[in-house]
Amino acid sequence: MEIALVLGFPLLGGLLLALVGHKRWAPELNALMSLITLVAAAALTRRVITDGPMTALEEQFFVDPFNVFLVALTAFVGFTTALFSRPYMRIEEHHGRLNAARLRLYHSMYQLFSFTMVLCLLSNNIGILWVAVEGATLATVLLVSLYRTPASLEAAWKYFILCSVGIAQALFGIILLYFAAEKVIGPGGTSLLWTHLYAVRDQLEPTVLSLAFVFLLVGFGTKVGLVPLHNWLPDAHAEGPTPVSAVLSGLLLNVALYAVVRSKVLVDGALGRNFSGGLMMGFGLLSVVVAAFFLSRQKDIKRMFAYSSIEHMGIVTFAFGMGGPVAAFAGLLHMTVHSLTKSAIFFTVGHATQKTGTQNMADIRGLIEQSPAIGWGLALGTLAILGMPPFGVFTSEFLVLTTAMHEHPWATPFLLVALGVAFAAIFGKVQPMVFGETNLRRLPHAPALVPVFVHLAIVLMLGLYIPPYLVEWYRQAAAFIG
Amino acid sequence: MGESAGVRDPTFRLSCLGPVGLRSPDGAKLPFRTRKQTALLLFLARRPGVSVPKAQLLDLLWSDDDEASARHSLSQSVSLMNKSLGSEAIAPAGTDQLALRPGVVWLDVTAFEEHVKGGRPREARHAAPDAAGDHGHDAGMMERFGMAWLAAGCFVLGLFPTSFLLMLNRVAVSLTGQGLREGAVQSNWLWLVPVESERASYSPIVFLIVIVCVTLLTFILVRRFYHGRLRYSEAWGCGYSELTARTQDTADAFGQPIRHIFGPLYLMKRHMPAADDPAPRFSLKIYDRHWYWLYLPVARLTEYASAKIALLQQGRISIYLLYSFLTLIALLVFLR
Amino acid sequence: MGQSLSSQFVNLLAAFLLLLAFAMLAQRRVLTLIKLFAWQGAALTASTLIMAYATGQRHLYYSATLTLLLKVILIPWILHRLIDRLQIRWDIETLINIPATMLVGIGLVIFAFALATPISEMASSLTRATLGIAMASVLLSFLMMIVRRKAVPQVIGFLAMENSLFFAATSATYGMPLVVELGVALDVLVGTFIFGIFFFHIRDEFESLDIRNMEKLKED
Amino acid sequence: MVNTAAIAFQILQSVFVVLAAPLLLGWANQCRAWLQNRSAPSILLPYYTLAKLFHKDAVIARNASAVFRVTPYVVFGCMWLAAGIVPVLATDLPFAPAADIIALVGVFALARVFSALAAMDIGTAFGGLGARREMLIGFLAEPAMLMILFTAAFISGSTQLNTIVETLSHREFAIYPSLAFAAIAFLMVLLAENARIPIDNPTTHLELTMIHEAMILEYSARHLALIEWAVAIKLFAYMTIGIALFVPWGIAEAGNWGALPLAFAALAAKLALGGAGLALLETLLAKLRLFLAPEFLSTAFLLGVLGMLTHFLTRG
Repeated sequence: MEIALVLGFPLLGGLLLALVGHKRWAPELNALMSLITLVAAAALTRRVITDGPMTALEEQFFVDPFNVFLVALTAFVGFTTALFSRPYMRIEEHHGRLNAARLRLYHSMYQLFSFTMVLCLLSNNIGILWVAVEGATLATVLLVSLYRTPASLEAAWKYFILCSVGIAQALFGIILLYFAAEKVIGPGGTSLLWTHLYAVRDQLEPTVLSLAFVFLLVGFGTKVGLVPLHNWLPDAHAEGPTPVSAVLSGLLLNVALYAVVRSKVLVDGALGRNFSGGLMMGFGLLSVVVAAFFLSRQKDIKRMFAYSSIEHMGIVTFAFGMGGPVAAFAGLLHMTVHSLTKSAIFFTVGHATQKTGTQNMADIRGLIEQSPAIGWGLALGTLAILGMPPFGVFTSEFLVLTTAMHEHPWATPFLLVALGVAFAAIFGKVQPMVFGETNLRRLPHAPALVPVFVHLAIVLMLGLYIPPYLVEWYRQAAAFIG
Repeated sequence: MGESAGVRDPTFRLSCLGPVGLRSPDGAKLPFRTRKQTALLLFLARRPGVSVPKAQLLDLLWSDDDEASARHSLSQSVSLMNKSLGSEAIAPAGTDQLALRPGVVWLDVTAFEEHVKGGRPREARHAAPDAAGDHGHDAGMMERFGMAWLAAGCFVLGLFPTSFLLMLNRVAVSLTGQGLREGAVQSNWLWLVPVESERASYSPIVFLIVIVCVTLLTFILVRRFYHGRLRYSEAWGCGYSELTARTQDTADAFGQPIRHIFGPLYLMKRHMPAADDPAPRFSLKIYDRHWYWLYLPVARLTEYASAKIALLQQGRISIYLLYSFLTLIALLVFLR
Repeated sequence: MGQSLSSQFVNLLAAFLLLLAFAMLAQRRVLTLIKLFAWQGAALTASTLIMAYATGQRHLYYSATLTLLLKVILIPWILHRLIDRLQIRWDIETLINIPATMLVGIGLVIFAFALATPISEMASSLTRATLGIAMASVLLSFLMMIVRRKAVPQVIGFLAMENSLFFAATSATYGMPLVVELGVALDVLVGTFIFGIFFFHIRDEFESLDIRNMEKLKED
Repeated sequence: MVNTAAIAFQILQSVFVVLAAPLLLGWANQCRAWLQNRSAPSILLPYYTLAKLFHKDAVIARNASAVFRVTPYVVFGCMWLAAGIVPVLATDLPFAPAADIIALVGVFALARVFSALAAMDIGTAFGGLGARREMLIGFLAEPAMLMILFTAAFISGSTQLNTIVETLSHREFAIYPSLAFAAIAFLMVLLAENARIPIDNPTTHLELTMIHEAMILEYSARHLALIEWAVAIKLFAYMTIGIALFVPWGIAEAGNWGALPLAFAALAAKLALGGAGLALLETLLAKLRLFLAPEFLSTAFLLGVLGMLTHFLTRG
């Protein structure tokens, strides 16, 4: 029931917003739909917490602690982003960068995007998951190219080609998976269902599965933005509208990673040895280090934070690659805090860029004087994403580091160096933007900064105290993964 | 008056900022026979017209000779001086005293002081806290609080170290499984006994109390046996009375001797003004050596690395596709 | 007996697909490229039908029809319309010259076969070699996407890759569940439309569909 | 262990030290005068000076703050406390456990800090100059002092001055090379800490050379008297520390009245020698330039470390 609501409302919203066109109240409707989705997701979460995992619609959908927490997160960030994009898009319109048609496209695509996200997470069928991921790509491609500037078109084109090709590899992986599963389960729909696959995972053919995992990793890894498959990510983040950057970083990457992790669990079960874990650790580490060194050269603020997303995804991938309950726990926590923090940062960045009319960091100065809320938001968000205690990012990174130190000591120097370089780079660039002299003009619409501080507050809370049920929930998910 | 003396001719020009030297009115350099002679002339030239007791001079310059020989050498050098400076430049004044006739010798130090005094109005402005051009202000309430509560924390920790130590001990035990020795258990809030009382013990409270008591006792005794009479006056300052913003002591100045010792550890660029510099300025720049041989290399290394890594992102979609392609192939090869 | 016959047919078609892939890799003219793509679709349909007939799985018929409609008729037609509207009849320049590409392609095929043999050994379905061939043609299409300089051929390469995947799905296994195939087909269709829209935008912005124009976004 | 007799001893010793300190100073000056064949002042001269100063009216600068006025009392108090800790006449004083040698060094440091603050309080050039020089000497002398004390502490296995003295005095005579090193180092530190030649010259007021005098330039009358007295006590305390560390024989047990006269005699003899020795040194040595002081003190530090090392070596 809740599943139907969670899936139905974004879809409905998307169609509705596409049909009615851009009315004055379209942003509100957008936010409202997201709100309903959030409420439904909350209900679903409660349900799962009380009743435990469940499946629905002859097992086409299923919910377990792992994906329900991502669903809740997705719904939440989706809602806050909708709130943020309300004034943001109005201001863009006011600046004449967008017209009614584009806004119509934006709103409907926004809803469809969140629909695909939720579908990915809830679907029990790998094929459907693939379809949803591809759908998400299509939706976001349109969103990225919303401004129709040469730059945005180029970014969207790269995003489209790279991700479609990557996803195609993933499809091949899925076919191989199906090929292997067929032997055990027999032909028919059920042999693509996660639940059934898990049930028989130790009977699946190892060679096929390892091959399949390579394809799946390359495929979904492209969407996660793992180096060296990451090249689309900075462009897409930098050139799309900021709310899109926020959801890309906050949701899409998580969901892609979710797919990778699910396949990892499956393959590990089949192979016995930690083949997939090694691959993921390698990719994660590479991403962390490379992204960290990219950071120090950035001039465009959104681009910089895009690279930071790569870095953090690398950390999470590394954590899941290490496996074990603690690492998995850390990975889940880091997923949560990263998507909250990063989207919060993008909110503030969005308004900052609107104020200054540029994304060039050299031209953004003295935010804290002009609009203390934005300035503080950016400063705190940056500190949080850099893993300053007491924010939640610190907790998760600390867990990851300690586990790595304990189980894979060779990896810790790389992680530490990368984190250090990232810190120096980002902090050195953000500090003058927040402080320093400036002369800025007022925005035509009051910026929406409540989401920023809500996010940061939650991240802070997670850093100081994780509610027991949340812990329990992470534990179950971690137990399932590790 | 040094200035006026400077312009009036004929005067001998004596300079002691930089190398000490004496020039006759026509600019010829006059040699000093002995260093004591130099000292004597400088001493007198510093206070022209002031009659100085010979005893003081003797004590200053010939303190380790006996009376007679000292007096003899003094008179000798005075006469030598007068030879070069013209007769009666240094004349006996009053009972057993000497004085240098004003306007005979122009001393650069005196002239410099005149310049400084000439700038007095500005000095006064500097000195006045509320005047314009004075940006310094005392620490605000919050700043003081910030410092105060830290200080208070140190104080409390110092007074009751044992309680904190025992707390920490628990942590140590929980981590390493071994904490303080048995003897330490004797230590309570009053006594700090790290090992055992024969080895070492310390009681901050008693310590503080005793110091305070003794101090008070001293105070009371002094008041009791003597008196508390007190008079206020200008700071004596060993004759130096210019208490202005210019003369304030800076932390930099305070650290100077220590800095001098550890000088090699720092990179110090000192600029000394020349003796005849019209606008003399002293400047000292201190750099951190580590900055150059530790931090900058690291920064450059990072820059280099990121420059190399940036080659990954050259904007050509074919190349990007190639990356994913090669990754795929590499993984498949690795798989086999 | 019929099984073996049909399996021979399927293997034949597989070989044909591989040939087509090479042809596309070598092809210089856009229109021919589209024709080849349509042919690929046709071969796919045929093999699907044979599989359906051989295994008697109903949903394979659906997917065959789907393939026919989508990949033999609709998408080629769309592409034709596009290049008519965009007036792009030029020859395709490649980044690497054709023979070199071919050599690389052959290497890929060998690699793919080597990779697929152990799996094909255990393939219970009546088509052993097909998996390797499918993988080979996937890699070939990938290669094609890499070496093409214009937007349209890249997209065709992507669609060809999709075809190979379909072939893998239908021949190596008994076809994916129908719902999945529908979803994939939908994605491909929508994707093609979006690609079409993009062609116009790109043409408007860059006065050409040469993707070499789109190298502004990079680290400097 | 805390009984009335012991407490009596404690009080007795403290008072005795405070009263006797100027005598030592006078004696040292007298010896120096003799050695420099000048006509020697009375040995009681310091007392006269103190009395004279106490009777005068204190004059302090208008901009002097409370720190300036409190300092003399604090400094005096610190020195008095030190006099209470060091086992001059007797060991096992009831107050001794409250502070070991490290705390003792701390007391001297406290006094130094206060006098430096007071020196800078007025804001005259000489105050600051004196303060920074004093601090320079202090931060060089303290580690050396600690090294010396640790050497002794290692031998007796305790940082309690009492225990040290007992172990050193109540065992059969033995040569400690480590103690020899420590003794020389201690001598150097003593000279430096008490503003004696070659580090500082207590008798002159030459701008360029003076350290301690520069700090107390602004003081007069009873404040000055207290400081001078404190200086005397400091010298006395250092002397007695030296005695306690290196020639502790003949010291009495707290509460043991019988041993007291002997202890007195021994102490008087040792101090007389010490004062004479100090005078001799001051006559022989020449005042060092300020920036040679670090070399002097680092030598002391080096010797202290050497002492400790030799202790470990000889102990095997």
